[in-house]
Amino acid sequence: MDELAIAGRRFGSRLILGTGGAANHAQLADAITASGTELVTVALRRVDPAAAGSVLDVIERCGVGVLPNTAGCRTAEQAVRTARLAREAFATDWVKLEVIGDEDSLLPDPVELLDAAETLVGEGFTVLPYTNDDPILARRLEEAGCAAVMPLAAPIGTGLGIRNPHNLALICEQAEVPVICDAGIGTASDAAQAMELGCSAVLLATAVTRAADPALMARAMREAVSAGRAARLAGRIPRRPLARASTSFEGIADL
Amino acid sequence: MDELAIAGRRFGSRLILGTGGAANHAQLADAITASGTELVTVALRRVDPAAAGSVLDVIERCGVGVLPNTAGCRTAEQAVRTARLAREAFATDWVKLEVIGDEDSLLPDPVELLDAAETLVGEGFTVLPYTNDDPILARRLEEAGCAAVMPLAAPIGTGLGIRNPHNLALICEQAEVPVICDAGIGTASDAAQAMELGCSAVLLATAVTRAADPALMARAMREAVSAGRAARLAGRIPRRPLARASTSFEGIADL
Amino acid sequence: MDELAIAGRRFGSRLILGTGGAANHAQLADAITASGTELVTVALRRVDPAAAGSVLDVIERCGVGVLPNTAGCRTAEQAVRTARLAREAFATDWVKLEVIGDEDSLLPDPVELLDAAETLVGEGFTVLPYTNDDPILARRLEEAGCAAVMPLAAPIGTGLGIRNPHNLALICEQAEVPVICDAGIGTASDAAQAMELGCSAVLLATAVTRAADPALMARAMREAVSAGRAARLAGRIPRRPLARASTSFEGIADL
Amino acid sequence: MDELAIAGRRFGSRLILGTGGAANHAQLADAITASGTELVTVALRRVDPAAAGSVLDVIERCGVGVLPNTAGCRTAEQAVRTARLAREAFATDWVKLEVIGDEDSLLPDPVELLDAAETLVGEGFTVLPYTNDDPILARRLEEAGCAAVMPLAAPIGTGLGIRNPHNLALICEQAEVPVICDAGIGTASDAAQAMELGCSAVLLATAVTRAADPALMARAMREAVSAGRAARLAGRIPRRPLARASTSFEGIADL
Amino acid sequence: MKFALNGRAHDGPATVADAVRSALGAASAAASGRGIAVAVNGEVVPRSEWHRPLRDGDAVEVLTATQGG
Amino acid sequence: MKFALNGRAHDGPATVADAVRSALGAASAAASGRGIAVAVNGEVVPRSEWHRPLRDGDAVEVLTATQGG
Amino acid sequence: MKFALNGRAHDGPATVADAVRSALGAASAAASGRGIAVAVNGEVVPRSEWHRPLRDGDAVEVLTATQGG
Amino acid sequence: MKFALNGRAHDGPATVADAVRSALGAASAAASGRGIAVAVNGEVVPRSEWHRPLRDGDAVEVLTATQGG
Repeated sequence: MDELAIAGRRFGSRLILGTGGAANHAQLADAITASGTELVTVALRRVDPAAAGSVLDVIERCGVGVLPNTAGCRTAEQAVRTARLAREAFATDWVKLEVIGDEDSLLPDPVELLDAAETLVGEGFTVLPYTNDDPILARRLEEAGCAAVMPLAAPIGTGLGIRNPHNLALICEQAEVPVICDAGIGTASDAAQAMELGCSAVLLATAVTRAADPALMARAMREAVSAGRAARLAGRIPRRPLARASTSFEGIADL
Repeated sequence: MDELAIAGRRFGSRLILGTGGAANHAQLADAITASGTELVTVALRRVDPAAAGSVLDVIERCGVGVLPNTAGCRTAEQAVRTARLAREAFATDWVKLEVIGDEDSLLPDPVELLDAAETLVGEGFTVLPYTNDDPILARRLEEAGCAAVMPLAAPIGTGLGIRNPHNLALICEQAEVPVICDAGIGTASDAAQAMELGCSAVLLATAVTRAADPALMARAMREAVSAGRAARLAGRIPRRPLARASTSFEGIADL
Repeated sequence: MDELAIAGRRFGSRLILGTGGAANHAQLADAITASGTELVTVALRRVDPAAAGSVLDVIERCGVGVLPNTAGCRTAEQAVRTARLAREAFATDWVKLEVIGDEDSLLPDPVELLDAAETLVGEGFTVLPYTNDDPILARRLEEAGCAAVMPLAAPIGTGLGIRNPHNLALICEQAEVPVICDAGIGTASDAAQAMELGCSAVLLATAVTRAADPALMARAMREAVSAGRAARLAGRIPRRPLARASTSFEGIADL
Repeated sequence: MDELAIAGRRFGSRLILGTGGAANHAQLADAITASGTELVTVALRRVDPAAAGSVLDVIERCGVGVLPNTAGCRTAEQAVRTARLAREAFATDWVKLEVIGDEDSLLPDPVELLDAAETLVGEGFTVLPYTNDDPILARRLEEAGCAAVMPLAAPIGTGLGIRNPHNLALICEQAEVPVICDAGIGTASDAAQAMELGCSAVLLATAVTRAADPALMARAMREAVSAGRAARLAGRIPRRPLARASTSFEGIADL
Repeated sequence: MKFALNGRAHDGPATVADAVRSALGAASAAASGRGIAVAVNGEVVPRSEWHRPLRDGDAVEVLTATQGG
Repeated sequence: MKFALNGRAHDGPATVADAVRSALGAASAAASGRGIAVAVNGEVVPRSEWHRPLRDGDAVEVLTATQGG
Repeated sequence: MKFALNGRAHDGPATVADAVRSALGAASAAASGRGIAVAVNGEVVPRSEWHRPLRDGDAVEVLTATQGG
Repeated sequence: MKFALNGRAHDGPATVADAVRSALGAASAAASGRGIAVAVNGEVVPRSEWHRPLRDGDAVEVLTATQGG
């Protein structure tokens, strides 16, 4: 059985779903179910007395795990404090660590990110850092004790797909923790490609939650991740510049 | 139920498998089964008294349909004669029409191909032409009465994936018969992308039969075609140059 | 001296400029001069009594050659008749042969194009056919006696650059007449890439005539074509998946 | 006059040449001359009593400036010490700052690089850091007082060209110091593309020094950089999915 | 005394628990306080210490889960 | 008799040369007729035969160079 | 008389059926002749006409299915 | 006393200048010492201080320009 293991925890699904962007809780529940995911992300925000129900109810009903993120944090200190609050609120020491450099690109700040990762690992957190596609930073995060590294395909919400397959492949070759492609996935073939490059899993939100039909796209992503994983394991044919006949010319009739 | 219809015949699977390149009949049978295909191609060659069993036995056991091809033909006349012989041998008037321009690239000869298509349509054949990715030739083949058009992703057996997505998309937009991406697929994400571009089905052989694990790659292709189809129907998010937060900044804590 | 020879006529410049799209004759003259071209295309249209001056005056002042095209023709007959009229009007038997399949894509019709080429070669024309990027059609045009083949980079006026470098390279490898990349070039790097792939020259119009500063873009194209040609002849380094130090580690200090 | 200014120093050429990889001093001198560069890089290594002549002699003869690098350094401390030694040896406070994360990818270490840049800026160096294509790190280097940022196209010596044009464009949009594309360029069109994306200059070594004909490739790069710069300034046409006629249909004859 | 609760100024004596109640209002989570975390001046205050009185100038954040990517 | 000149209906007897003159009007090319080609019913009529009278129903095209890609 | 069978020269009088039998040899399809097609000089000979005698110089092709893409 | 010069062990009393001379040997740069920099234990030693005697265990690096990217 080809399971994914992160920090010793086993998952049958290699798709992690972000809950951001869903139009409502019903649509979110359908998407979670269709995706087959076992782990979804949530953010921590000020309580809203006017809020009708909590995303936690949806997650509980779907019977999936929760992965709090530190979305919106700009400094290591903010992210560390947010992670501590998330641990208190959700009784989990897992965190999707996000420390962004600016609000236009939402790209990670490598220095603050590494700093926060080191602190949180030291406090016993299971840290899954959202990082850029730099193989060196990925290794330093692994060396800092992160349970996985989560390089982006492209900036959050862009749907541009894998901008730099070469870097993603380098990261996968060298990593000894799971590599989870996080952010920038736009459609099913992007998710399949991430797995073919050697990723252990894919994390995506917008591609599903903002699709015209989120539940159908969720199913597409489930199949694509599974297809990409199988293709990786099956050993693809080499790319060749010239054609190679799939039908032999031997025994061809003289007509 | 999202079925594929070619010339009025309905298929639950959108994957057509070529049988060329399989190491042996057992491996072929496993791949056919794992792929979920309902239609496989065969070629016509001189009988070989030494042959141990026939590919037809495999196909029969798998309970799938047979699509004869005219692989190796260089002229319209050869291809037409081969199609007539295939009709006699397999009691089907369906034919994958292949007329190649040379044996290095195995690329179709547009003039001979169109000529053969017109003749065979006139003789009542159901013609599925293997063509290049030229939108004009695709339309002329459709106007000639072909039941589908089968543009290549890349030359046969190269595994290069979709060389020109722009042309493939143009063909899909204009065609009123099914567009089947034929040849050049290397891995699962290629097949998913073909479907996302608007293809109705994918035909591949080498990518599965010459993979290290043909049955596993066949499963990958089945899932990839299904994923790509679902993604197409689900309405993907637009590509945007700048990031868009999947987590709102609203209500963010001041930490 | 690295000259281009087409049908025995020698050119110092490997850039052919289309005159379509220029805002006015002054701008066109500046662009022609800045481009360093020795050959420009014109179309044949009904005389317009209201026309202020002729594009021929511009061409004469710039001292460059004229290459009539058959733009807008949909059938071989129209194209052949247009070529004959162009020969009468401009006293040249050179023609850029264009036979389009539809007016949305402006893509060539392979069958009509080949038919027209055969007729015109038979009538002693020097035929430069605008074709798609199909290596087989390119070879058939060469076999028909065309003086060059002019595959597109992308559809006319799209500025998408080279959609299928693989096909363009195949055409260049096999052709024994000059290969001129015609249509679809958007910017300088596209033109350089066409030459690096093995093209003997580049033909473009829109990229220069509709640029914000046509004369400056014309200069850019002149330099890009020259750069791409030189890079091709200079023998580029191989692409390698892993890094290779340009600075030796030998003798590095222990600091 | 379109000059490049770095830290107030003006350059007519936008090409910086690395001297690594040249087979001998004569070949290097020819390449420097053909490239038109005004600035070349050198490394600092232990003196070799057996060395026949110094690269400094070549540089002096060519009358170009020298830019010492810190190639091979793995830590901020090594790089800072190397820069100080270079200042002593070459009487220049300019330094190409290179701090690599490992010797396979030769990719920069973001944390050590930023640390070294801050120290050297504090000591009055004019710091030109070789960095990855992360827009956040580029901005932090600029904020640290670097005189330019030098993001890579691809890993050193790979010749893969621009792996992530999207990131390079983001860096160029936001930077207020010159952006110099450094490393990974393979051929002329790569250099032109870097300039079209908004880079102020290109730094390359291997692409020229290891080409079959270094001097010819150097000329190609000079023209390509100039072409790309002009194309950027000239305002390229937009990319459009559908064709746009460069020849009007108006007044077309009825033939 | 004054304190800030989720960015808004509040007045008068209060414990952390008071602040949580006032922040939650009618919110569904109110009952259990499930999925809630509290920070005072950036540091977590575990449920076991919610009886703690706030000090003048304290900044209280009462947070819970929202959809996030 | 009737003939079409560059798509427009014309009347009365005329030679090819007449048609050319009427098509060119004031156009600069008029003088020399340089860069001009004429087709009657799709076939080229060389300058040497412009004296030829048109026949009823003839379609005359008088063409010259325009900007083109 | 001489004829070619799948590219090899053969001798002596024969019908199409004879040729098929000799081509098939021990091949599994032999029994049924299932999945077999025959061309003489490029044209299909339906099973119903296999009794037809071959003529001198005939080129006979006996074909069946093989793996193909 | 012992010191390391460009990674090799050396013996006996010496100044920085001695070390430089021995490192340069016949190298062309010798004359001027142009384009040379010296570090002792990682720190630059400016030319003006080359007269300085080395201490036991010093690591001396005598560096110059080489081709580099």
